[in-house]
Amino acid sequence: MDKVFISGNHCIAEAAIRAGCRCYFGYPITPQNELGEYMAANMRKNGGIFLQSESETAAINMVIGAASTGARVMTSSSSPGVSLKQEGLSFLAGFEFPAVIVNMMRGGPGLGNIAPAQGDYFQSTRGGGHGDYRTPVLAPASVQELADLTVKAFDLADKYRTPILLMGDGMMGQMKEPVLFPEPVTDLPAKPWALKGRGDGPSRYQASLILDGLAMERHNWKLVRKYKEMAEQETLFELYMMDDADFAVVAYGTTARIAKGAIKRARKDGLKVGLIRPITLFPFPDKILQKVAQQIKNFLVFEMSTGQMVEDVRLALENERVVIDFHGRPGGIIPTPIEFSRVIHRYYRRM
Amino acid sequence: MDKVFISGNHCIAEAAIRAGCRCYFGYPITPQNELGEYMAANMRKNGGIFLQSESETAAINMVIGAASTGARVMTSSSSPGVSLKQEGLSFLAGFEFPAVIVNMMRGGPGLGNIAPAQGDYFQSTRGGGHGDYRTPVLAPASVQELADLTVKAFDLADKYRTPILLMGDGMMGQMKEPVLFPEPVTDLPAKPWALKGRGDGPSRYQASLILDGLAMERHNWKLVRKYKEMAEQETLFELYMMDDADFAVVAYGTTARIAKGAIKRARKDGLKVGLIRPITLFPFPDKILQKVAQQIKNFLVFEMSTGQMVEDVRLALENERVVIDFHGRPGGIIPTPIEFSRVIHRYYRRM
Amino acid sequence: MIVKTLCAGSGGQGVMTLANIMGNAAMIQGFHSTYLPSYGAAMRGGTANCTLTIADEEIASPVASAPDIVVALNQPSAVAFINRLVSGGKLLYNSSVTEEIPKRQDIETFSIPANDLATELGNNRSANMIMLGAFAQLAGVPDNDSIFASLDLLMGNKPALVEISRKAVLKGAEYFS
Amino acid sequence: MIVKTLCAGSGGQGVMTLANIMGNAAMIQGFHSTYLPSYGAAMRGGTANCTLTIADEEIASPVASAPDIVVALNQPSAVAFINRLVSGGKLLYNSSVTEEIPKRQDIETFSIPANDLATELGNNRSANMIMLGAFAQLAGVPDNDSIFASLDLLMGNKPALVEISRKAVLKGAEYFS
Amino acid sequence: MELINKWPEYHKKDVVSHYCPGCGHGIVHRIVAELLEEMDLGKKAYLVCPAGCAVLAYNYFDFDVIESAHGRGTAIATGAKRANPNLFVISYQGDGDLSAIGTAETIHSANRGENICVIFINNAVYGMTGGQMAPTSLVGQSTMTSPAGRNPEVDGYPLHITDVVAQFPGVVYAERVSVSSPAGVKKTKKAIRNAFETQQEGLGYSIVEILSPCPTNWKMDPVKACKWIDEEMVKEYKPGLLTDKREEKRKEKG
Amino acid sequence: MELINKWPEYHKKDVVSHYCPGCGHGIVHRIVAELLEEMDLGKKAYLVCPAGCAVLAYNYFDFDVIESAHGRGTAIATGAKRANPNLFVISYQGDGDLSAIGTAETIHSANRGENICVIFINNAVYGMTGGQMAPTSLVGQSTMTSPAGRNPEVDGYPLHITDVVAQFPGVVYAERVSVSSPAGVKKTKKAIRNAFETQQEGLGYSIVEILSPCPTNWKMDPVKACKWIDEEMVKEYKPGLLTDKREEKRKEKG
Amino acid sequence: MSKKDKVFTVKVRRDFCKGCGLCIEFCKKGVLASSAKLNSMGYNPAEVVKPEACVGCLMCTQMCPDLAIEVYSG
Amino acid sequence: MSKKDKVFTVKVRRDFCKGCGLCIEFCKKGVLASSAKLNSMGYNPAEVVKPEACVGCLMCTQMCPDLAIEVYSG
Ligand SMILES: Cc1ncc(C[n+]2csc(CCOP(=O)(O)OP(=O)(O)O)c2C)c(N)n1
Ligand SMILES: Cc1ncc(C[n+]2csc(CCOP(=O)(O)OP(=O)(O)O)c2C)c(N)n1
Ligand code: SF4
Ligand code: SF4
Ligand code: SF4
Ligand code: SF4
Ligand code: SF4
Ligand code: SF4
Ligand SMILES: [Mg+2]
Ligand SMILES: [Mg+2]
Repeated sequence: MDKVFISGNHCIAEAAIRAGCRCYFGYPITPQNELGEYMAANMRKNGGIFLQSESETAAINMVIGAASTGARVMTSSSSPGVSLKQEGLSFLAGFEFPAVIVNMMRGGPGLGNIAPAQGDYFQSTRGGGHGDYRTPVLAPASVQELADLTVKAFDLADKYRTPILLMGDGMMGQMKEPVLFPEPVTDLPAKPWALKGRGDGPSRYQASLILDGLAMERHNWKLVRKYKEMAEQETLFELYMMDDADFAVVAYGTTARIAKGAIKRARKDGLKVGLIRPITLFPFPDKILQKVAQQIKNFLVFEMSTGQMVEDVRLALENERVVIDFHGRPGGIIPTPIEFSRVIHRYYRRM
Repeated sequence: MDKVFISGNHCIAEAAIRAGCRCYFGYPITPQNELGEYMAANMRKNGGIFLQSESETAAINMVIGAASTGARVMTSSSSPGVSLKQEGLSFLAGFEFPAVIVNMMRGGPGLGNIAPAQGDYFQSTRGGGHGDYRTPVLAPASVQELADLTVKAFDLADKYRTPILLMGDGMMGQMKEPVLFPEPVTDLPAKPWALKGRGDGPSRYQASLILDGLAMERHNWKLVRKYKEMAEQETLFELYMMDDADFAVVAYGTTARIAKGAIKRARKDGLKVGLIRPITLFPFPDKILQKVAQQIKNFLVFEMSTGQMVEDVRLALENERVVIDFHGRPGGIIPTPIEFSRVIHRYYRRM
Repeated sequence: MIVKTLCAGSGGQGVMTLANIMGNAAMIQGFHSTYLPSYGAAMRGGTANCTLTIADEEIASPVASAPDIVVALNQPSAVAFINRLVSGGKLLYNSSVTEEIPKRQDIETFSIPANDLATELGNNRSANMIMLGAFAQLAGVPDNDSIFASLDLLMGNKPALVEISRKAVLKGAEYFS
Repeated sequence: MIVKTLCAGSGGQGVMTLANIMGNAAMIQGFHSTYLPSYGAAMRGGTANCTLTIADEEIASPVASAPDIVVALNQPSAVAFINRLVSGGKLLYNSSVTEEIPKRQDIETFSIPANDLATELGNNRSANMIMLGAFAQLAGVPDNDSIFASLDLLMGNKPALVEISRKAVLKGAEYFS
Repeated sequence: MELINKWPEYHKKDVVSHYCPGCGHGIVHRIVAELLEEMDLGKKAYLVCPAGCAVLAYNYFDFDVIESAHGRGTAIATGAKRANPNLFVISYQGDGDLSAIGTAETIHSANRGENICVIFINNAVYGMTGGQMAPTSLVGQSTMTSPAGRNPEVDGYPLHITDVVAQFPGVVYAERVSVSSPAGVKKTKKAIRNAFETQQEGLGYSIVEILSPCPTNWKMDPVKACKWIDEEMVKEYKPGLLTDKREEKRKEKG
Repeated sequence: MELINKWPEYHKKDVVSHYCPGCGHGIVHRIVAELLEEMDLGKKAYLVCPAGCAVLAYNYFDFDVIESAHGRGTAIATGAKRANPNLFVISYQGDGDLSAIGTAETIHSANRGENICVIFINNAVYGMTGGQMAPTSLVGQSTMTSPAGRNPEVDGYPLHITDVVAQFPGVVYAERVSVSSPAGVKKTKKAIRNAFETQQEGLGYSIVEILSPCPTNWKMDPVKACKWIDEEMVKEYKPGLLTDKREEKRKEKG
Repeated sequence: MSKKDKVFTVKVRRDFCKGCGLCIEFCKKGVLASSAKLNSMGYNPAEVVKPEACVGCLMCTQMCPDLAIEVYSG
Repeated sequence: MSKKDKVFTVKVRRDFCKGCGLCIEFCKKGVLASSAKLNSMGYNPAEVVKPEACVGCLMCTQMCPDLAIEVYSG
């Protein structure tokens, strides 16, 4: 297969179909409309299911229904719409159903705007829904990675029986880049737990209601163990120019790209700066930060928010004697590499 | 006024009415049904508004409508219902509308159960809705405090123009205790920003849509400043037996009460244990923890969850050389003072 | 002083009323008191129970995993909760509707034919108040004045009911002592 | 090498198509390329613009706060974006529909009567392809083979359109050089 | 001696339900189980049980069951049926669930003509949460949240949601019945059978609204509760066929 | 020389709207502003504008306006009107907003008979998000999410939500009109006037559904779009009065 | 089925009966009545008081929400 | 109002007109037409081509979504 010059939104849709996604349920919202539109154009003609639901709330519950039967299923939305899915996300986690949920973030709170932002980090990584659960979060930084992580999201969802959030933003969704798509998946994992009618076997049920406190508690700790296992096995990150760095920027998604541009500039000025880019936001790549902190004592977190991931960086480095600075541009402002490099200079000098 | 032996749910309702709450919109859900029922019995006959909405989503939007006109307004729910309000909460924060939202938490995720739990800490303190906002959270630990903090919630909401979360759990809502109610508020603050029809003045509008990125960013930082100011001015906590303590338990709400019982037991055994009880969960009482950490190096966090507030404790103490342990009972299990005191012994010995 | 009591009975027996009156009375007498009903999704209708704690100091947990006293208004309640009693605890049960209770050596048991006494009083429905009178004796708190004040507070609009209840309380106390 | 271009025009002028073909062509030639349309809630219909970046290294930000080149398919676009150009940058505009452009001393301007040339070719609608041909010359990338391959890829199902477009591209390139 | 009322295969035996004495849910459960057996549908049945008193229905039904978030039954049913059309999909819902919080899902699944069956238990009250007013509560009905009786001026009139969806072209079968008498039970079974046939033949959406006693929250004994249905509730909610487009749809399908 | 078409006081002057050329929203805005002036309601008017193309309506209206989360207009309107009955409350909503995500709020505010006016812009498409299928899209209508045309088999039939709510006792006035011709505009104004009167007199809920051109997403020029309404859309959505219970309610109120 | 010459036997599954009384109400033959003795759940279950009157009409089983009645022919 | 003996003057607020053409279509008197020259927003606005034909019927203003037409009597 050749590379394709494709937008992020279309790319996710295409990658999902190649990953064996058979059902898509969604409701329009900018800046991710093209994802649903691609599904509308391509799902049905290949025997798949595309359904524009009456709301995001309905969509996530359709996802629950489809997931319960064992199908690979996706929904997508953007910030306000994802808020409406929080109850459903909590149910998916409670049911332990695999599903992929895409959030192309926009500026908020409220209606906010449709520009790229990273203000939903807390909601995504801490569980915006109720109860003791977390949602693993993948945060790609290029259209190619959108493709790769979409496929990975389906695999992880099935492997760990959990909803997975794929997080981008307006820019990631709209921009086109060359992408090499993986071949369509042919073998999908068996799901013996899926409801397919009892047939000749015993009847089964799927419930997130667990009236007995002790049983509920066991379930909660089981989820925690699952997340711990994912933390061991599935944490992803990228290191960029870190080999000889004495100062580390931490950024994800769109911000990480801009940070790379800034680092290139700063390097030209002789600053030994590198980037740690978390790719999984939950589980957060604590270990690499801790490892880096053995050498490097200065960290600078960039986010398109007022400061959310920075808490995870602080938590990761709580036992290290390091300085953690933060620079945020919330509300849909896309900062420039020049701006970031200036900030790097400022904090670098203070080191 | 004499003391009244009253349940937590009724107490909140009565205190709200005394605080000048004129409108209540809500949807039934255990374990907080009695709150709405009290409102149903008492609002209308005093010219107030009680309306059982068609859903939690509708309720929070009715709250937005009423709040926009300047009325003191409340809604209440429990975990799954609060998840459905997340979009609305984000809007309230964006609009900067005052309102009081009660969450009597239950076990989760999903339908979970209706027993007391503290699994919604992240959702409440980190903003379960989308975008860059936070919701101040009050966490009472007795029925008397439910009354006092309900009144305080309305005052803070108006003062800072923000939604305020009042967080209890099934136990807090169901239990009765003696309460001395404050006198009904008569003077309510003026709200010049409220929409009351333009009259002879210029027209106004209230919008959370801020298409211009720079304006949205300014708005986001404004919210941050507001939260910082609240952190300076409004942080609440209780210290219990801390004077001579060399070991500190940190717990809130129901868990804090149980911790007190445990501490009493441990004290009998000669352990010098005390309790730090955050009353505002956001803003979190960082400073007192940091102050205590000058003397005490061992902290033990109790939660009825798999570990959520413990992150705030770790963040507060990131620069201190202290040991932070955690003991959690999620899923609706109410731990006993005996159990907690055993845990205290265990960690105390290790000290 | 802290007394934790678990009160249980079937839906219509007025067990929650009993505990509520006691909780109020304790408050009136100046004690700390907490009342925690059990509530559940699992069983509609059926039995009801609640925990009442009376103390002269701040009450930590309103839950009683090991109550000092169990007040059982019917047989199923006695059976269900006798094993929850702390060692050395006391079971007060309604012998009018209880045939047999499980044996437990390390507790004291007290029986009172509450329904029969209520019938004697000419009011079948006040068996719970008979139990209340006995229970207050057993617990040592609250005093009768506070209980009567509590009755006035909660049933003040029904003087006849207050009257009957007072009598039943006294009868229960008397039978007990 | 990295070239950031802002392409702008009115809705129907095909400015997005132009940039998309260029982005594809750059990819085909082995460059890194990113294309970022502006999208907005504020103005329905009206003008459209996008940023195209072509580079021989990984592209950090697909945004161009200070583009190297502005390609303006109509006057309002030229007016709106000339000030965004980096100092030393280049403005390529469609002189068929542009009467006057603001003055700026530190940039180079290039005009091309795209609509007129398109009319000469007998196809009014290919003004954007004329611009594309000129733009590729100005940018130095991508090469014609890649552009033609890109046309094949994107319009392959409409051979007539490919033919016309090829001609327009060549005409634009020719006029430019 | 031969047992005439054979135990329905798809109903678990020797479990005592959590329902109150005289609750209509139990009657409807039995009917559903009987029909799945009689129509040989139990092996591929997939029932969505609601947040509501029937939340534990999976403890009684002996075929595959999933539990729904409050009000989302038909969304889950839609997802399941679309993903796996071989399933026989039933959404079992209460009046609060279906006609309050789930209104949008109800209206749109019906309007799309999803090929699912909806069993709608109308007991004019929120049973599970202790007797609050439902959209279906009668005018003047006193509930925990309408202590002075439902007042249409502020609370609105009873909502006839089944009549609403019956008008949609995609709704092939809709009937209102009651389980307040043996005759009602018989009609209920007939109606659910028709609804099941509708899905079985792939004709589209079907809904059966069942007036069902909630003695506990109506504060009546079960016999009185049945009388109240027959004397009061039917005045507002007239039992009867609301639509039957099966013939038409069969013709369309050829 | 005297200006005949006086500038409506409650419409901001010298602002260019963000609407596309020929968009019906602009026509309806003008009518609303005119009526608020003619009926002397502008000073106490409170309009909820939706997430939808009309999201920026506060830039054009010169009276108090609040913006709604997508679909929640009537919930906000309910809250505002109940909290302050002196306000004259209008919920302005698109078809996606009112009949998809906002279905539950629409149905229940109508069923409660809230004393508010709903202006329902039916353009058979999601305008703001770029032309996806709406519940009101016509059978066969090609949109961004029904590229092969709306297929009732899978997408359902067009939803007639105004007809649904018109049946509720609390809905006092409901009419469907169009702004595709001067005659239609005149009728629209009349209908909105009646709706406004309904609230003014405290009679209850009123709704005016307006068939409104969206040339951009229909991919037609504005004149063609108006024709399409008059020739195609009206076949599915027949203009006319759907209910008028004003006299009845006036009598009730005495 | 309800021919008078046939004999029917009715049994109440005592510990599954919640004593709702619906079977008693709807058995027009007076076969069933409420037992004075509580069952294990604490309810007064239905009991058969006029076994010979049963005509096998199944009105009782139709109405029983708890599948607590068995009717046998013979 | 539309009596023929009255005189009406029509003005198009050129820079507020989006050239939708609705006024042109619905003016049955042919008063308006599309201007060949773009306005500041880049649209071809409506312009008055037969001023004398105007009968003041206000069909144009009724249809104009952008309040871009003014009709004067006299
Ligand atoms: C989001 C959410 N809101 C509220 C609830 C609480 N709740 C559970 S069931 C129910 C209503 C039950 O009434 P109905 O649907 O009529 O069923 P019934 O119990 O009467 O059979 C409510 C409000 C919930 N579980 N989830
Ligand atoms: C929760 C949420 N979901 C989705 C959106 C995106 N959205 C904004 S407007 C709209 C639909 C607009 O269509 P309609 O209501 O018909 O109004 P129109 O633009 O056609 O006037 C959508 C889906 C949103 N803002 N919020
Ligand atoms: S509360 Fe009502 S609906 Fe629920 S189980 Fe009891 S009788 Fe049945
Ligand atoms: S997209 Fe349609 S509805 Fe929206 S402004 Fe343009 S024409 Fe109007
Ligand atoms: S089968 Fe008929 S006659 Fe026999 S007990 Fe039952 S209801 Fe009575
Ligand atoms: S109907 Fe069933 S549960 Fe009710 S009394 Fe008769 S046997 Fe018992
Ligand atoms: S007022 Fe009538 S005649 Fe005059 S321009 Fe307008 S539409 Fe034409
Ligand atoms: S109707 Fe208005 S906007 Fe449209 S062409 Fe005429 S004047 Fe211009
Ligand atoms: Mg119900
Ligand atoms: Mg629309």
